[in-house]
Amino acid sequence: MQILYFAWLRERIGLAEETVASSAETVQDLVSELRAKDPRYEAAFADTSSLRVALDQRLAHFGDPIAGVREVAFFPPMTGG
Amino acid sequence: MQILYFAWLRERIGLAEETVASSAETVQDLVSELRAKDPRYEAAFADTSSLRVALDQRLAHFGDPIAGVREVAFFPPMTGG
Amino acid sequence: MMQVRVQNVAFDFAQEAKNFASSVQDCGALVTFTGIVRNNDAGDLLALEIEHYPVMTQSALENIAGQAMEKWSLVDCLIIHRFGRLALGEPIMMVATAAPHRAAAFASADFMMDYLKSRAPFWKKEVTDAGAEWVAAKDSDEQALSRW
Amino acid sequence: MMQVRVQNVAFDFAQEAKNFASSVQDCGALVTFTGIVRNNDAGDLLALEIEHYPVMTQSALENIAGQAMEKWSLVDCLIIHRFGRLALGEPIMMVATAAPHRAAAFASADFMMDYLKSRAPFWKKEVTDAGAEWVAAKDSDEQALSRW
Repeated sequence: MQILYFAWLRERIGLAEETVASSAETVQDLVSELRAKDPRYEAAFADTSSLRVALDQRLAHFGDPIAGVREVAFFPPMTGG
Repeated sequence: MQILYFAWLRERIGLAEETVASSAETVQDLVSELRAKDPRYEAAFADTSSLRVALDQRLAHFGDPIAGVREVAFFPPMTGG
Repeated sequence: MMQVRVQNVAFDFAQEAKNFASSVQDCGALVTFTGIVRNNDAGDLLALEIEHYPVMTQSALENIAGQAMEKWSLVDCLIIHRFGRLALGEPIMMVATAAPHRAAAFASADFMMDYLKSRAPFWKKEVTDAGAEWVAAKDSDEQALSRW
Repeated sequence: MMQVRVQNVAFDFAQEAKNFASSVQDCGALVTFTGIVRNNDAGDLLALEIEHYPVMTQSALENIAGQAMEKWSLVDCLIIHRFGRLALGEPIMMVATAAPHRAAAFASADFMMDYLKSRAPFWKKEVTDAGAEWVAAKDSDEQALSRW
Protein backbone atom coordinates (compact mmCIF):
# COMPACT_ATOMS: atom_id res chain seq x y z
CA MET A 1 0.00 0.00 0.00
CA GLN A 2 1.31 3.42 -1.00
CA ILE A 3 1.12 6.15 1.64
CA LEU A 4 1.44 9.86 0.79
CA TYR A 5 1.99 12.84 3.08
CA PHE A 6 1.43 16.49 2.19
CA ALA A 7 2.23 19.97 3.55
CA TRP A 8 3.33 20.15 7.20
CA LEU A 9 2.60 16.44 7.69
CA ARG A 10 5.14 15.64 4.98
CA GLU A 11 7.65 17.96 6.62
CA ARG A 12 7.17 16.55 10.12
CA ILE A 13 7.45 12.97 8.99
CA GLY A 14 10.28 13.89 6.66
CA LEU A 15 8.88 11.83 3.82
CA ALA A 16 6.51 12.48 0.90
CA GLU A 17 5.72 8.87 0.10
CA GLU A 18 6.38 5.36 1.30
CA THR A 19 5.24 1.81 0.68
CA VAL A 20 3.81 0.06 3.72
CA ALA A 21 2.71 -3.52 4.24
CA SER A 22 -0.28 -3.32 6.55
CA SER A 23 -3.06 -5.56 7.73
CA ALA A 24 -5.06 -2.60 9.10
CA GLU A 25 -8.81 -2.81 8.54
CA THR A 26 -9.58 0.91 8.81
CA VAL A 27 -7.74 4.17 8.30
CA GLN A 28 -7.66 4.57 12.08
CA ASP A 29 -5.97 1.17 12.45
CA LEU A 30 -3.39 2.21 9.87
CA VAL A 31 -2.75 5.43 11.80
CA SER A 32 -2.13 3.36 14.96
CA GLU A 33 0.39 1.20 13.11
CA LEU A 34 2.17 4.28 11.76
CA ARG A 35 2.29 5.98 15.17
CA ALA A 36 4.01 2.91 16.60
CA LYS A 37 6.80 3.15 13.99
CA ASP A 38 8.63 6.19 15.21
CA PRO A 39 8.27 9.31 17.45
CA ARG A 40 8.01 11.54 14.39
CA TYR A 41 4.92 9.62 13.25
CA GLU A 42 3.57 9.58 16.78
CA ALA A 43 3.85 13.41 16.98
CA ALA A 44 2.56 14.01 13.47
CA PHE A 45 -0.54 11.84 14.00
CA ALA A 46 -1.16 12.93 17.62
CA ASP A 47 -4.39 14.72 16.71
CA THR A 48 -6.18 13.20 13.74
CA SER A 49 -9.03 15.71 14.09
CA SER A 50 -6.66 18.22 12.48
CA LEU A 51 -5.90 15.86 9.59
CA ARG A 52 -7.70 14.70 6.47
CA VAL A 53 -7.41 11.45 4.56
CA ALA A 54 -8.02 10.41 0.96
CA LEU A 55 -8.35 6.79 -0.20
CA ASP A 56 -7.38 6.30 -3.82
CA GLN A 57 -7.68 10.06 -4.38
CA ARG A 58 -11.11 10.46 -2.79
CA LEU A 59 -11.72 12.22 0.52
CA ALA A 60 -12.62 9.67 3.20
CA HIS A 61 -13.11 9.30 6.96
CA PHE A 62 -10.74 7.82 9.53
CA GLY A 63 -13.29 5.11 10.31
CA ASP A 64 -13.48 3.95 6.69
CA PRO A 65 -12.25 0.44 5.73
CA ILE A 66 -9.12 0.26 3.59
CA ALA A 67 -9.46 -3.21 2.12
CA GLY A 68 -8.46 -3.04 -1.54
CA VAL A 69 -7.17 0.52 -1.29
CA ARG A 70 -3.92 1.14 -3.15
CA GLU A 71 -3.12 4.71 -2.17
CA VAL A 72 -3.75 6.40 1.19
CA ALA A 73 -2.95 10.11 1.47
CA PHE A 74 -2.78 12.05 4.74
CA PHE A 75 -2.73 15.83 4.88
CA PRO A 76 -3.83 18.93 6.85
CA PRO A 77 -7.11 20.70 6.05
CA MET A 78 -6.88 22.12 2.54
CA THR A 79 -6.22 25.80 1.87
CA GLY A 80 -6.76 26.27 -1.85
CA GLY A 81 -8.59 29.04 -3.61
CA MET B 1 -41.75 72.94 -13.75
CA GLN B 2 -40.18 70.51 -16.21
CA ILE B 3 -41.86 67.12 -16.57
CA LEU B 4 -40.14 64.12 -18.18
CA TYR B 5 -41.60 60.81 -19.36
CA PHE B 6 -39.66 57.65 -20.13
CA ALA B 7 -40.17 54.26 -21.82
CA TRP B 8 -43.79 53.22 -22.42
CA LEU B 9 -45.08 56.21 -20.49
CA ARG B 10 -43.32 58.51 -22.97
CA GLU B 11 -44.80 56.54 -25.87
CA ARG B 12 -48.36 56.57 -24.50
CA ILE B 13 -48.31 60.27 -23.75
CA GLY B 14 -46.51 60.96 -27.03
CA LEU B 15 -44.09 63.33 -25.39
CA ALA B 16 -40.67 63.07 -23.76
CA GLU B 17 -40.70 66.38 -21.96
CA GLU B 18 -42.94 69.37 -21.29
CA THR B 19 -43.06 72.47 -19.15
CA VAL B 20 -46.08 72.71 -16.84
CA ALA B 21 -47.29 75.48 -14.60
CA SER B 22 -48.70 73.77 -11.56
CA SER B 23 -49.80 74.65 -8.08
CA ALA B 24 -49.85 71.01 -6.96
CA GLU B 25 -48.55 70.36 -3.46
CA THR B 26 -47.60 66.69 -3.90
CA VAL B 27 -46.67 64.38 -6.76
CA GLN B 28 -50.13 62.83 -6.47
CA ASP B 29 -51.76 66.26 -6.91
CA LEU B 30 -49.65 66.83 -10.01
CA VAL B 31 -50.73 63.45 -11.39
CA SER B 32 -54.38 64.48 -10.89
CA GLU B 33 -53.78 67.71 -12.81
CA LEU B 34 -52.08 65.83 -15.63
CA ARG B 35 -54.86 63.22 -15.86
CA ALA B 36 -57.41 66.02 -16.29
CA LYS B 37 -55.52 67.39 -19.32
CA ASP B 38 -56.24 64.70 -21.86
CA PRO B 39 -57.43 61.07 -22.23
CA ARG B 40 -53.88 59.96 -23.12
CA TYR B 41 -52.64 61.23 -19.75
CA GLU B 42 -55.65 59.77 -18.00
CA ALA B 43 -54.89 56.32 -19.47
CA ALA B 44 -51.15 56.57 -18.91
CA PHE B 45 -51.53 57.51 -15.24
CA ALA B 46 -54.49 55.20 -14.55
CA ASP B 47 -52.44 52.98 -12.22
CA THR B 48 -49.66 54.85 -10.44
CA SER B 49 -48.68 51.72 -8.53
CA SER B 50 -47.05 50.58 -11.78
CA LEU B 51 -45.13 53.84 -12.09
CA ARG B 52 -42.11 55.42 -10.44
CA VAL B 53 -41.26 59.07 -9.92
CA ALA B 54 -38.04 61.02 -9.47
CA LEU B 55 -37.85 64.61 -8.14
CA ASP B 56 -34.80 66.50 -9.35
CA GLN B 57 -33.22 63.17 -10.36
CA ARG B 58 -33.82 61.38 -7.07
CA LEU B 59 -36.31 58.55 -6.63
CA ALA B 60 -39.30 59.74 -4.62
CA HIS B 61 -42.83 58.72 -3.55
CA PHE B 62 -46.15 59.86 -4.96
CA GLY B 63 -47.06 61.40 -1.60
CA ASP B 64 -43.93 63.57 -1.51
CA PRO B 65 -44.25 67.40 -1.66
CA ILE B 66 -42.99 69.11 -4.82
CA ALA B 67 -42.45 72.65 -3.55
CA GLY B 68 -39.22 73.96 -5.04
CA VAL B 69 -38.79 70.96 -7.35
CA ARG B 70 -37.61 71.88 -10.84
CA GLU B 71 -37.75 68.53 -12.63
CA VAL B 72 -40.30 65.73 -12.14
CA ALA B 73 -39.72 62.48 -14.06
CA PHE B 74 -42.31 59.72 -14.42
CA PHE B 75 -41.42 56.24 -15.66
CA PRO B 76 -42.22 52.53 -15.38
CA PRO B 77 -40.24 50.30 -12.97
CA MET B 78 -36.63 50.20 -14.10
CA THR B 79 -35.16 47.27 -15.99
CA GLY B 80 -31.42 47.90 -16.12
CA GLY B 81 -28.62 45.45 -15.54
CA MET C 1 -11.04 54.88 -7.31
CA MET C 2 -14.65 53.92 -7.98
CA GLN C 3 -15.38 54.32 -11.66
CA VAL C 4 -18.86 54.65 -13.14
CA ARG C 5 -19.37 54.94 -16.90
CA VAL C 6 -22.61 55.24 -18.85
CA GLN C 7 -22.00 54.95 -22.55
CA ASN C 8 -23.49 54.24 -25.94
CA VAL C 9 -20.42 52.58 -27.44
CA ALA C 10 -19.61 48.90 -27.00
CA PHE C 11 -16.95 47.84 -24.51
CA ASP C 12 -14.68 44.84 -24.14
CA PHE C 13 -15.43 43.44 -20.69
CA ALA C 14 -12.16 41.47 -20.54
CA GLN C 15 -10.08 44.54 -21.37
CA GLU C 16 -12.01 46.52 -18.78
CA ALA C 17 -11.43 43.77 -16.20
CA LYS C 18 -7.72 43.83 -17.00
CA ASN C 19 -7.51 47.62 -16.62
CA PHE C 20 -9.46 47.46 -13.39
CA ALA C 21 -7.23 44.72 -11.95
CA SER C 22 -4.03 46.56 -12.87
CA SER C 23 -5.24 49.70 -11.10
CA VAL C 24 -5.85 48.07 -7.70
CA GLN C 25 -3.34 47.42 -4.95
CA ASP C 26 -3.52 44.99 -2.06
CA CYS C 27 -6.48 43.12 -3.46
CA GLY C 28 -6.87 39.39 -2.79
CA ALA C 29 -10.21 38.86 -4.52
CA LEU C 30 -11.64 40.22 -7.73
CA VAL C 31 -15.17 39.57 -9.00
CA THR C 32 -16.65 40.61 -12.33
CA PHE C 33 -20.23 40.31 -13.50
CA THR C 34 -21.10 40.90 -17.14
CA GLY C 35 -24.64 41.06 -18.51
CA ILE C 36 -24.95 40.01 -22.14
CA VAL C 37 -27.76 40.48 -24.69
CA ARG C 38 -29.41 37.07 -24.85
CA ASN C 39 -32.04 35.79 -27.24
CA ASN C 40 -35.64 35.75 -26.03
CA ASP C 41 -37.60 32.50 -25.55
CA ALA C 42 -39.06 32.71 -29.06
CA GLY C 43 -35.55 33.06 -30.47
CA ASP C 44 -36.40 36.01 -32.72
CA LEU C 45 -34.64 38.87 -30.96
CA LEU C 46 -33.03 41.33 -33.38
CA ALA C 47 -31.70 43.85 -30.88
CA LEU C 48 -32.14 45.36 -27.46
CA GLU C 49 -32.82 49.08 -27.12
CA ILE C 50 -31.96 50.69 -23.82
CA GLU C 51 -33.42 54.04 -22.87
CA HIS C 52 -32.12 55.94 -19.86
CA TYR C 53 -32.50 59.20 -17.97
CA PRO C 54 -29.14 60.82 -18.67
CA VAL C 55 -29.00 63.44 -15.92
CA MET C 56 -29.99 60.89 -13.27
CA THR C 57 -28.18 57.73 -14.42
CA GLN C 58 -24.64 58.70 -13.51
CA SER C 59 -25.53 59.85 -10.01
CA ALA C 60 -27.76 56.80 -9.36
CA LEU C 61 -24.90 54.47 -10.30
CA GLU C 62 -22.36 56.48 -8.28
CA ASN C 63 -24.69 56.21 -5.31
CA ILE C 64 -24.87 52.40 -5.68
CA ALA C 65 -21.10 52.09 -6.12
CA GLY C 66 -20.49 54.37 -3.14
CA GLN C 67 -22.76 52.28 -0.93
CA ALA C 68 -20.91 49.11 -1.96
CA MET C 69 -17.49 50.70 -1.31
CA GLU C 70 -18.51 51.67 2.20
CA LYS C 71 -20.58 48.64 3.19
CA TRP C 72 -17.83 46.14 2.24
CA SER C 73 -14.71 48.34 2.62
CA LEU C 74 -13.82 47.61 -0.99
CA VAL C 75 -10.43 48.38 -2.45
CA ASP C 76 -12.22 49.56 -5.60
CA CYS C 77 -15.27 48.99 -7.79
CA LEU C 78 -16.40 49.66 -11.33
CA ILE C 79 -19.75 49.96 -13.10
CA ILE C 80 -20.15 50.28 -16.88
CA HIS C 81 -23.64 50.41 -18.40
CA ARG C 82 -24.57 50.93 -22.02
CA PHE C 83 -27.62 52.59 -23.56
CA GLY C 84 -28.93 52.74 -27.13
CA ARG C 85 -29.22 49.82 -29.55
CA LEU C 86 -27.37 46.61 -28.68
CA ALA C 87 -26.95 43.49 -30.82
CA LEU C 88 -27.32 39.89 -29.66
CA GLY C 89 -24.25 38.74 -27.74
CA GLU C 90 -23.01 42.24 -26.86
CA PRO C 91 -22.22 43.13 -23.26
CA ILE C 92 -24.96 45.34 -21.75
CA MET C 93 -23.14 46.22 -18.57
CA MET C 94 -20.56 45.02 -16.11
CA VAL C 95 -19.60 45.48 -12.51
CA ALA C 96 -16.23 44.65 -10.98
CA THR C 97 -15.25 44.60 -7.32
CA ALA C 98 -11.87 44.29 -5.61
CA ALA C 99 -11.55 43.39 -1.93
CA PRO C 100 -9.04 41.82 0.43
CA HIS C 101 -11.19 38.67 0.76
CA ARG C 102 -13.67 36.77 -1.39
CA ALA C 103 -16.85 37.16 0.66
CA ALA C 104 -16.80 40.96 0.31
CA ALA C 105 -15.98 40.83 -3.40
CA PHE C 106 -18.88 38.45 -4.12
CA ALA C 107 -21.48 40.10 -1.90
CA SER C 108 -20.75 43.63 -3.11
CA ALA C 109 -20.98 42.64 -6.79
CA ASP C 110 -24.26 40.84 -6.09
CA PHE C 111 -25.56 43.89 -4.18
CA MET C 112 -24.64 46.29 -6.98
CA MET C 113 -26.44 44.12 -9.53
CA ASP C 114 -29.59 43.98 -7.42
CA TYR C 115 -29.67 47.75 -6.94
CA LEU C 116 -28.75 48.49 -10.50
CA LYS C 117 -31.67 46.33 -11.74
CA SER C 118 -34.31 48.19 -9.76
CA ARG C 119 -32.88 51.59 -8.85
CA ALA C 120 -30.95 52.83 -11.89
CA PRO C 121 -33.07 54.59 -14.55
CA PHE C 122 -32.70 52.20 -17.50
CA TRP C 123 -35.51 50.63 -19.52
CA LYS C 124 -35.04 47.76 -21.95
CA LYS C 125 -37.00 47.18 -25.13
CA GLU C 126 -36.81 43.96 -27.14
CA VAL C 127 -36.87 44.44 -30.89
CA THR C 128 -38.12 41.49 -32.96
CA ASP C 129 -39.57 41.03 -36.46
CA ALA C 130 -43.00 41.25 -34.85
CA GLY C 131 -42.27 44.69 -33.41
CA ALA C 132 -40.76 46.11 -30.25
CA GLU C 133 -41.83 45.46 -26.68
CA TRP C 134 -40.78 46.93 -23.34
CA VAL C 135 -39.32 44.40 -20.94
CA ALA C 136 -41.48 44.15 -17.81
CA ALA C 137 -39.81 44.52 -14.43
CA LYS C 138 -39.88 41.36 -12.35
CA ASP C 139 -41.31 41.30 -8.84
CA SER C 140 -38.36 39.09 -7.91
CA ASP C 141 -35.95 41.90 -8.77
CA GLU C 142 -37.69 44.27 -6.37
CA GLN C 143 -37.83 41.57 -3.69
CA ALA C 144 -34.12 40.86 -4.09
CA LEU C 145 -33.37 44.25 -2.50
CA SER C 146 -34.67 43.03 0.86
CA ARG C 147 -31.59 40.79 1.09
CA TRP C 148 -29.33 43.77 1.84
CA MET D 1 -17.71 22.59 -22.09
CA MET D 2 -16.51 22.68 -18.48
CA GLN D 3 -12.79 23.30 -18.40
CA VAL D 4 -10.54 22.54 -15.44
CA ARG D 5 -6.84 23.36 -15.54
CA VAL D 6 -4.19 22.85 -12.85
CA GLN D 7 -0.94 24.48 -13.82
CA ASN D 8 2.37 25.83 -12.63
CA VAL D 9 2.64 28.64 -15.17
CA ALA D 10 1.08 32.05 -14.67
CA PHE D 11 -2.15 32.92 -16.50
CA ASP D 12 -3.80 36.14 -17.61
CA PHE D 13 -7.25 36.10 -15.99
CA ALA D 14 -8.64 38.72 -18.40
CA GLN D 15 -7.49 36.77 -21.45
CA GLU D 16 -8.97 33.59 -19.94
CA ALA D 17 -12.25 35.41 -19.26
CA LYS D 18 -12.31 36.61 -22.88
CA ASN D 19 -11.70 33.11 -24.25
CA PHE D 20 -14.34 31.68 -21.94
CA ALA D 21 -16.91 34.30 -22.96
CA SER D 22 -16.27 33.79 -26.66
CA SER D 23 -16.81 30.04 -26.32
CA VAL D 24 -20.29 30.26 -24.78
CA GLN D 25 -23.60 30.62 -26.56
CA ASP D 26 -26.92 31.85 -25.23
CA CYS D 27 -25.46 33.22 -22.04
CA GLY D 28 -26.99 36.27 -20.38
CA ALA D 29 -24.77 36.40 -17.30
CA LEU D 30 -21.08 35.82 -16.82
CA VAL D 31 -19.28 35.88 -13.48
CA THR D 32 -15.55 35.62 -12.85
CA PHE D 33 -13.74 35.30 -9.55
CA THR D 34 -9.97 35.72 -9.39
CA GLY D 35 -7.86 35.07 -6.30
CA ILE D 36 -4.66 37.12 -6.15
CA VAL D 37 -1.53 36.75 -3.99
CA ARG D 38 -1.93 39.46 -1.39
CA ASN D 39 0.55 40.69 1.19
CA ASN D 40 0.21 39.38 4.75
CA ASP D 41 -0.68 41.63 7.68
CA ALA D 42 2.98 42.18 8.54
CA GLY D 43 3.62 43.29 4.95
CA ASP D 44 6.71 41.10 4.49
CA LEU D 45 5.43 38.39 2.13
CA LEU D 46 8.00 37.37 -0.47
CA ALA D 47 6.05 34.64 -2.20
CA LEU D 48 3.35 32.04 -1.83
CA GLU D 49 4.16 28.38 -2.36
CA ILE D 50 1.31 26.08 -3.26
CA GLU D 51 1.64 22.33 -2.86
CA HIS D 52 -0.97 20.01 -4.30
CA TYR D 53 -1.78 16.31 -4.74
CA PRO D 54 -1.44 15.99 -8.52
CA VAL D 55 -3.35 12.77 -9.13
CA MET D 56 -6.28 13.94 -7.03
CA THR D 57 -6.45 17.67 -7.84
CA GLN D 58 -7.80 17.46 -11.37
CA SER D 59 -10.58 15.03 -10.44
CA ALA D 60 -11.52 16.98 -7.29
CA LEU D 61 -11.91 20.17 -9.34
CA GLU D 62 -13.82 18.38 -12.09
CA ASN D 63 -16.16 17.04 -9.46
CA ILE D 64 -16.79 20.56 -8.08
CA ALA D 65 -17.31 22.00 -11.59
CA GLY D 66 -19.63 19.13 -12.51
CA GLN D 67 -21.76 19.71 -9.42
CA ALA D 68 -22.04 23.42 -10.26
CA MET D 69 -22.98 22.67 -13.89
CA GLU D 70 -25.79 20.38 -12.78
CA LYS D 71 -27.08 22.27 -9.74
CA TRP D 72 -27.48 25.58 -11.64
CA SER D 73 -27.92 24.29 -15.22
CA LEU D 74 -24.93 26.36 -16.29
CA VAL D 75 -24.11 27.04 -19.90
CA ASP D 76 -20.45 26.51 -19.02
CA CYS D 77 -17.87 26.93 -16.28
CA LEU D 78 -14.12 27.15 -15.88
CA ILE D 79 -11.63 26.56 -13.08
CA ILE D 80 -7.91 27.37 -13.30
CA HIS D 81 -5.68 26.81 -10.26
CA ARG D 82 -1.93 27.27 -10.02
CA PHE D 83 0.62 25.43 -7.91
CA GLY D 84 4.31 26.11 -7.18
CA ARG D 85 5.84 29.45 -6.29
CA LEU D 86 3.77 32.60 -6.87
CA ALA D 87 4.84 36.22 -6.52
CA LEU D 88 2.88 39.02 -4.86
CA GLY D 89 0.07 40.26 -7.12
CA GLU D 90 -0.09 37.15 -9.30
CA PRO D 91 -3.40 35.38 -9.84
CA ILE D 92 -3.61 32.15 -7.80
CA MET D 93 -6.75 30.81 -9.37
CA MET D 94 -9.95 31.79 -11.12
CA VAL D 95 -13.43 30.46 -11.69
CA ALA D 96 -15.83 31.63 -14.38
CA THR D 97 -19.50 30.75 -14.80
CA ALA D 98 -21.93 31.39 -17.65
CA ALA D 99 -25.69 31.10 -17.18
CA PRO D 100 -28.87 32.46 -18.71
CA HIS D 101 -29.54 34.62 -15.64
CA ARG D 102 -27.49 36.37 -12.98
CA ALA D 103 -28.60 34.51 -9.85
CA ALA D 104 -27.28 31.18 -11.18
CA ALA D 105 -24.01 32.72 -12.39
CA PHE D 106 -23.32 34.33 -9.00
CA ALA D 107 -24.39 31.43 -6.81
CA SER D 108 -22.48 28.80 -8.78
CA ALA D 109 -19.24 30.84 -8.73
CA ASP D 110 -19.64 31.37 -4.98
CA PHE D 111 -20.33 27.63 -4.50
CA MET D 112 -17.27 26.59 -6.52
CA MET D 113 -15.06 28.90 -4.46
CA ASP D 114 -16.37 27.52 -1.17
CA TYR D 115 -15.79 23.92 -2.27
CA LEU D 116 -12.45 24.64 -3.82
CA LYS D 117 -11.22 26.22 -0.56
CA SER D 118 -11.99 23.18 1.57
CA ARG D 119 -12.24 20.19 -0.75
CA ALA D 120 -9.51 20.54 -3.36
CA PRO D 121 -6.07 19.24 -2.28
CA PHE D 122 -4.03 22.46 -2.24
CA TRP D 123 -1.92 23.77 0.64
CA LYS D 124 -0.52 27.29 0.81
CA LYS D 125 2.73 28.32 2.45
CA GLU D 126 3.70 31.94 3.04
CA VAL D 127 7.37 32.71 2.44
CA THR D 128 8.78 35.73 4.30
CA ASP D 129 12.27 36.89 5.34
CA ALA D 130 11.60 35.25 8.70
CA GLY D 131 11.01 31.85 7.10
CA ALA D 132 8.09 29.94 5.63
CA GLU D 133 4.81 29.08 7.31
CA TRP D 134 1.85 26.96 6.29
CA VAL D 135 -1.43 28.86 6.05
CA ALA D 136 -3.94 27.49 8.55
CA ALA D 137 -7.38 26.50 7.31
CA LYS D 138 -10.16 28.69 8.68
CA ASP D 139 -13.15 27.23 10.50
CA SER D 140 -15.27 29.74 8.58
CA ASP D 141 -14.24 28.12 5.29
CA GLU D 142 -15.47 24.72 6.46
CA GLN D 143 -18.68 26.25 7.82
CA ALA D 144 -19.31 28.04 4.52
CA LEU D 145 -20.07 24.67 2.92
CA SER D 146 -23.25 24.34 4.96
CA ARG D 147 -24.75 27.12 2.82
CA TRP D 148 -25.15 24.78 -0.16
